[in-house]
Amino acid sequence: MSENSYTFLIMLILSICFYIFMFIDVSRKGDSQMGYFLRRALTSLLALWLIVTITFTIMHLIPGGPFASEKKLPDAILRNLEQRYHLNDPLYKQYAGYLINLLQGDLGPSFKYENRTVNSIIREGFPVSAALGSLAIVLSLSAGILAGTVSALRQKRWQDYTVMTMATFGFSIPSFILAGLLMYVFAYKLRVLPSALWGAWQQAVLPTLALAALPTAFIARLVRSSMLEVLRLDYIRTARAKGLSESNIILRHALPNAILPVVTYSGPLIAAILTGSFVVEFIFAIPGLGRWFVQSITNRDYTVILGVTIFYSAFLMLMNLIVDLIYIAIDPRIKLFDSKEV
Amino acid sequence: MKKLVQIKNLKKYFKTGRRQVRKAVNDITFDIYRGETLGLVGESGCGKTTLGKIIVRLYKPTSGQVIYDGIDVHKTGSPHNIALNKHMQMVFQDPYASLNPRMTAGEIIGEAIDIHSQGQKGFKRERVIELLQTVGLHPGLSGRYPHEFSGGQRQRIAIARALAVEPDFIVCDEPLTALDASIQAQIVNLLEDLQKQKELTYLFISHDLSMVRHICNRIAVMYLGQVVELASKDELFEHPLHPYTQAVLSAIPAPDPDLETTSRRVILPGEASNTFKLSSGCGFNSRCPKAEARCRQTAPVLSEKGSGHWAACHLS
Amino acid sequence: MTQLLSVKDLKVNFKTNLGEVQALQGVSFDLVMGEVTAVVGESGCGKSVTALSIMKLLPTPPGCIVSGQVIFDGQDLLLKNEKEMRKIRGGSIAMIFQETNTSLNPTLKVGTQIMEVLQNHSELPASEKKQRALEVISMAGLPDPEMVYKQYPHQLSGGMKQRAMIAMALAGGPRLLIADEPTTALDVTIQAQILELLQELKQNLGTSLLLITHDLGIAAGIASRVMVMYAGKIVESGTAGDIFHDPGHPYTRGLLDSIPRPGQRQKLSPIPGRPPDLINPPQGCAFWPRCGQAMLICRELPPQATNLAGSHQVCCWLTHRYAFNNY
Amino acid sequence: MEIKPQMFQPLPDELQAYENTSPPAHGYWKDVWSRFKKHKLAMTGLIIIGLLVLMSVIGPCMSGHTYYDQDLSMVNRAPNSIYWFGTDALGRDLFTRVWWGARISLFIGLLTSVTCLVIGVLYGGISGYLGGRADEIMMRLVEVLLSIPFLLYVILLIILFEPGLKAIFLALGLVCWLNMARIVRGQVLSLKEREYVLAARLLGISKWRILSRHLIPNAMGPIIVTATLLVPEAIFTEAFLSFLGLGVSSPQASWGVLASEGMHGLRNYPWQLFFPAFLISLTMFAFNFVGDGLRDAMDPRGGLT
Repeated sequence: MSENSYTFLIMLILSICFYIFMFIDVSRKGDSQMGYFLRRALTSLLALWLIVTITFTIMHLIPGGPFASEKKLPDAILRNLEQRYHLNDPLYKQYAGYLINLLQGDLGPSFKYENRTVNSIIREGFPVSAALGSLAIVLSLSAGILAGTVSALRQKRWQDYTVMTMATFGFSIPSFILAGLLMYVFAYKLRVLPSALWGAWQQAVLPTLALAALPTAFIARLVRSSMLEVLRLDYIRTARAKGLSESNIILRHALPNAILPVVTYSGPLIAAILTGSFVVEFIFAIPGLGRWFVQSITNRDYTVILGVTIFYSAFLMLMNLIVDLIYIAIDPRIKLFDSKEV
Repeated sequence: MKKLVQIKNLKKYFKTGRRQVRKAVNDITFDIYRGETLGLVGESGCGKTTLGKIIVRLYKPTSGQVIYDGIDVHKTGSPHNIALNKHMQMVFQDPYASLNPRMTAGEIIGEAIDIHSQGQKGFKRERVIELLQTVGLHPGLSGRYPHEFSGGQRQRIAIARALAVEPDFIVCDEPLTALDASIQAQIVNLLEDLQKQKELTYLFISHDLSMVRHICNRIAVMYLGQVVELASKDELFEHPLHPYTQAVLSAIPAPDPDLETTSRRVILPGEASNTFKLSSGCGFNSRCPKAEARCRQTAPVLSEKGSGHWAACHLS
Repeated sequence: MTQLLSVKDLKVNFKTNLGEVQALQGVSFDLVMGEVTAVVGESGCGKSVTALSIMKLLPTPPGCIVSGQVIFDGQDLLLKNEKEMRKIRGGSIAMIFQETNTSLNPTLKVGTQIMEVLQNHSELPASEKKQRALEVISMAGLPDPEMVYKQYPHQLSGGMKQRAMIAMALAGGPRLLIADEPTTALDVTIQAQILELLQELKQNLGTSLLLITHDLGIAAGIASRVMVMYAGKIVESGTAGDIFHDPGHPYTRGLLDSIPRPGQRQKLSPIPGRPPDLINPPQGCAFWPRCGQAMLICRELPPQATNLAGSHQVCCWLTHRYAFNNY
Repeated sequence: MEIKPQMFQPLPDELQAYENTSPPAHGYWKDVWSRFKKHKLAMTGLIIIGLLVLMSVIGPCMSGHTYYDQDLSMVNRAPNSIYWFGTDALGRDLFTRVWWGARISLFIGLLTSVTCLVIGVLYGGISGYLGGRADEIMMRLVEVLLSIPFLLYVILLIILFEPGLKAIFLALGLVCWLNMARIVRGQVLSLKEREYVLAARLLGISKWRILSRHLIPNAMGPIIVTATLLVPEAIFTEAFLSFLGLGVSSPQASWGVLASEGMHGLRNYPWQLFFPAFLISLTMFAFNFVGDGLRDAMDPRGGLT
């Protein structure tokens, strides 16, 4: 490790300490909902900055990493890199440069492809990934909640056993294996659906299924257990004592409370869909951001890995923030302050 | 009578929000005499359990002192303090939560014996048997786990555990609340018998005034973190001075239809709110049927109105 | 005296891992129109199960109504289907519960929860329903009905939540109100408020009240008739005077001796032992293992209900003529 | 039965029975085990795990081929009497390779689980037990780390350490303990305020004894369940990483690597995917069922009140 690295590590540690300090300080202020929201937004931003720092450090520590030009690079790219990151500058200057570019929304050029920037890759790939991801999320939420509810309402009957067996299957088969199996059965053997590429609706069926299977299974189990829990609660008995119809009780009283855990799970859900899309897009040759990411890993295209990781992190944090807000909106009881001894 | 426990200007605050503080115990001063049973009654959330926990050192007070037999119990480092566990014990409200579910009755009591005597094995077994018998349980039950006992039996085990260190002073925190009426009476009788045999002093925390009247010598009434009245039980029941005490006494349901229809209940409006930005004046003034202008301006202090009868009210 | 509700030989079982719990073993009683009837007993004696069975609200499984009749308005509720029962629940029979904190849906506003009852049971035109909701809120003694209407349950205090429950129960205009330990979770001053409210409602609206409680004092204060339950059976029933001044069953006497009375100085005399395991209830009378006056027959045969005087019924072998011979 | 006057004699004293007979005593873990045994799927899972472990020990030596021997004349053969599971594109025996992979995959799963158990229990236990400011800082750190999309960081870390067994361990170990720490802390925090712990404190029982006798035994249930469910999660993640080309390096093979290799020849040689895929799924099944069974068996509603 060079002297630069040491200065850099110290910087990193300092920034982590500063970050934690800030977080605690922030958490002590404000008990209104607006205050809570601002606090969450601020911490997300800080966390993002931490992520950028960590990612940058890791990338730098890689032997033969992105900015140590040991590998044979096309001259054009090398020049481009040098120009942007001032590769001969001390590390903290490179870091500052990267941060400044980042603040302007510029993630830099690709390490391997001459004419591409990370931004252009994201612009091209993300809409496809987002479309596939949204399909999978809609499918897993609707199928999962429906299956979980049915299973809870028909507890210990055949419907319940069927749903739970399916859920355990969905839970136990990794997405890339499921993708392979689906492809083999439907594309190679039955020849009813296309095996690759993106555009027509038929091409979306298999990848969406492969991507949605695991979250669906998870949500079904989650909804089932929380539904069973809720159905035991006193206010459900109150609703029955009021003479409400069963459908009314389920839809108005039980379900809104039973899907609260699903709202909490939506953050990890989005993350799971996102990482799942790496392999699914790769297997089905879908030109999404996930496939680009996998390719950049195999190619060791460091700047793309770095840029896409930061982009994904920011995206997930934004999603988590939105999920938090939804939760506050749904549950009027949310507690923003715990009682402390004095 | 000798003072066993002195509570001096005790305060305990909890932070419940950015600028909100809950004054669970708000400047309380009183004494507990050796050999007596002092009842501490009040509504849920009035701070009575917090007070009990501060006395036995499960909480640290925000300010103020608890003096046990001349020792300030919260002063750290004093060699006396280490031995205080031997003198002060507590029996908890929920017999289902107060016993470790992974230990047998014998292990639970035995652990307490171990701490305070480096005795031999044989001694410990004998002592466990003796304690089980003292609290009215068959010694053969010592190998059983808590979930195999009923609520009343669990409460007996908890009492045996407290007795294992031969304490002088026991804080009983609502020990009857979780039990059925017929079982409550069993436990009350047990506590009374033990007090006689072992010369124990009790602080008996409860919300059930008729039980407190039965078992206690003196009664302290708490309202929103403060003691509003303190007197011997006969004095308190016959001449309650504080309007809150009067209302509470009138509200006790008696198991006698004739008494019930003739006695006149005082119905207090509203409820005690425990998250409060305390306005000046008496904490009870918003619910008090007799409140006057001065009640809204200055808070009354607990003062002796008759011999041994203390009350915190401008009007008495 | 007109009978509003009559329960005949109700038997209920619960299936558990350890075996079948015989929660109700033949419960029979009548409720008189416009009266307050209290069911008292210790936890697990079957008081709540009785109430839930009347409403057909028992969770099934594990619960199961084995036999019996619940006759309300000349019709057996146990024969009615779910749809017919829904008309009755919250309409002519309403129920309030013990746990004020959990009995209201935390995610719906109080007003919404009251309106649900009106939407189901009221013939009022839609425009007047909200007016009616505000009316029942103020009938339940809640200040500022407009405000409460818009609040969530967690914004109300414990006593106010119970009042909101009562408002909800009143909305359907019930003829019978079943209150399952309505004040157990409340402080004594709030308990007094709620009991006062229930009494007012009985007088003003003529609603009959079936009050389930473990507190003999509350029963004495509010009920005109009292039934004492033990181990899934009614062991004694009568007017409040009968039960509290002239108890006939050793269990009732034991219960009364277990609670301290004003002015009483001597030690309490508790009932020894604890209630029986209802998976394997004792043969004969369920109380014999704890009874100081048990006889040989008590171990063999369950006693039948016997009329003492008026409507005072006791279910004990001591009332048998042979027992009188021996003592 | 006929009612006779002599039946109305008072009961003799020796027949008075105040105490009810209660069921015989048995310990908590015995109860858990007896409930677990009744859970058929969980028992099946346990047996499957046993068989898998057994096969991973003896499987690689059964067919007489090694996992790295190449037979270029027998490339991409379907299962037959010599090569029971067929061969891969380099003519290696899939049967041996699959069980060799079982060793690696199970090893990764178990070791990750144990590592996380140790780190998580220590970190979460200390944080929960100390409470106050220390707890706040320790948990903030966990929260921050949890808010990071962890798989991305596993990928970065593996690239950093160069792909291989060691890198996978380090990466999984660095991230998997977070949830465990949170669960342990939550348990300790709630148990710390239980009345029996307060009672123990009042008796003057030492901190160490409170931790070892009162807190840890009662927190064990959820911890064991979490640890059990971590095993399939780690295997899952490893397979995923192998698929991205970040797994163990050739000629070593984990199930993930085998599945990933199988994927390339899927159209023509489906058995190359089938066997590793089947075993991965079977392992997931087994551990998930065992985890579920343990959770049910330790649930207080299952019998303990």
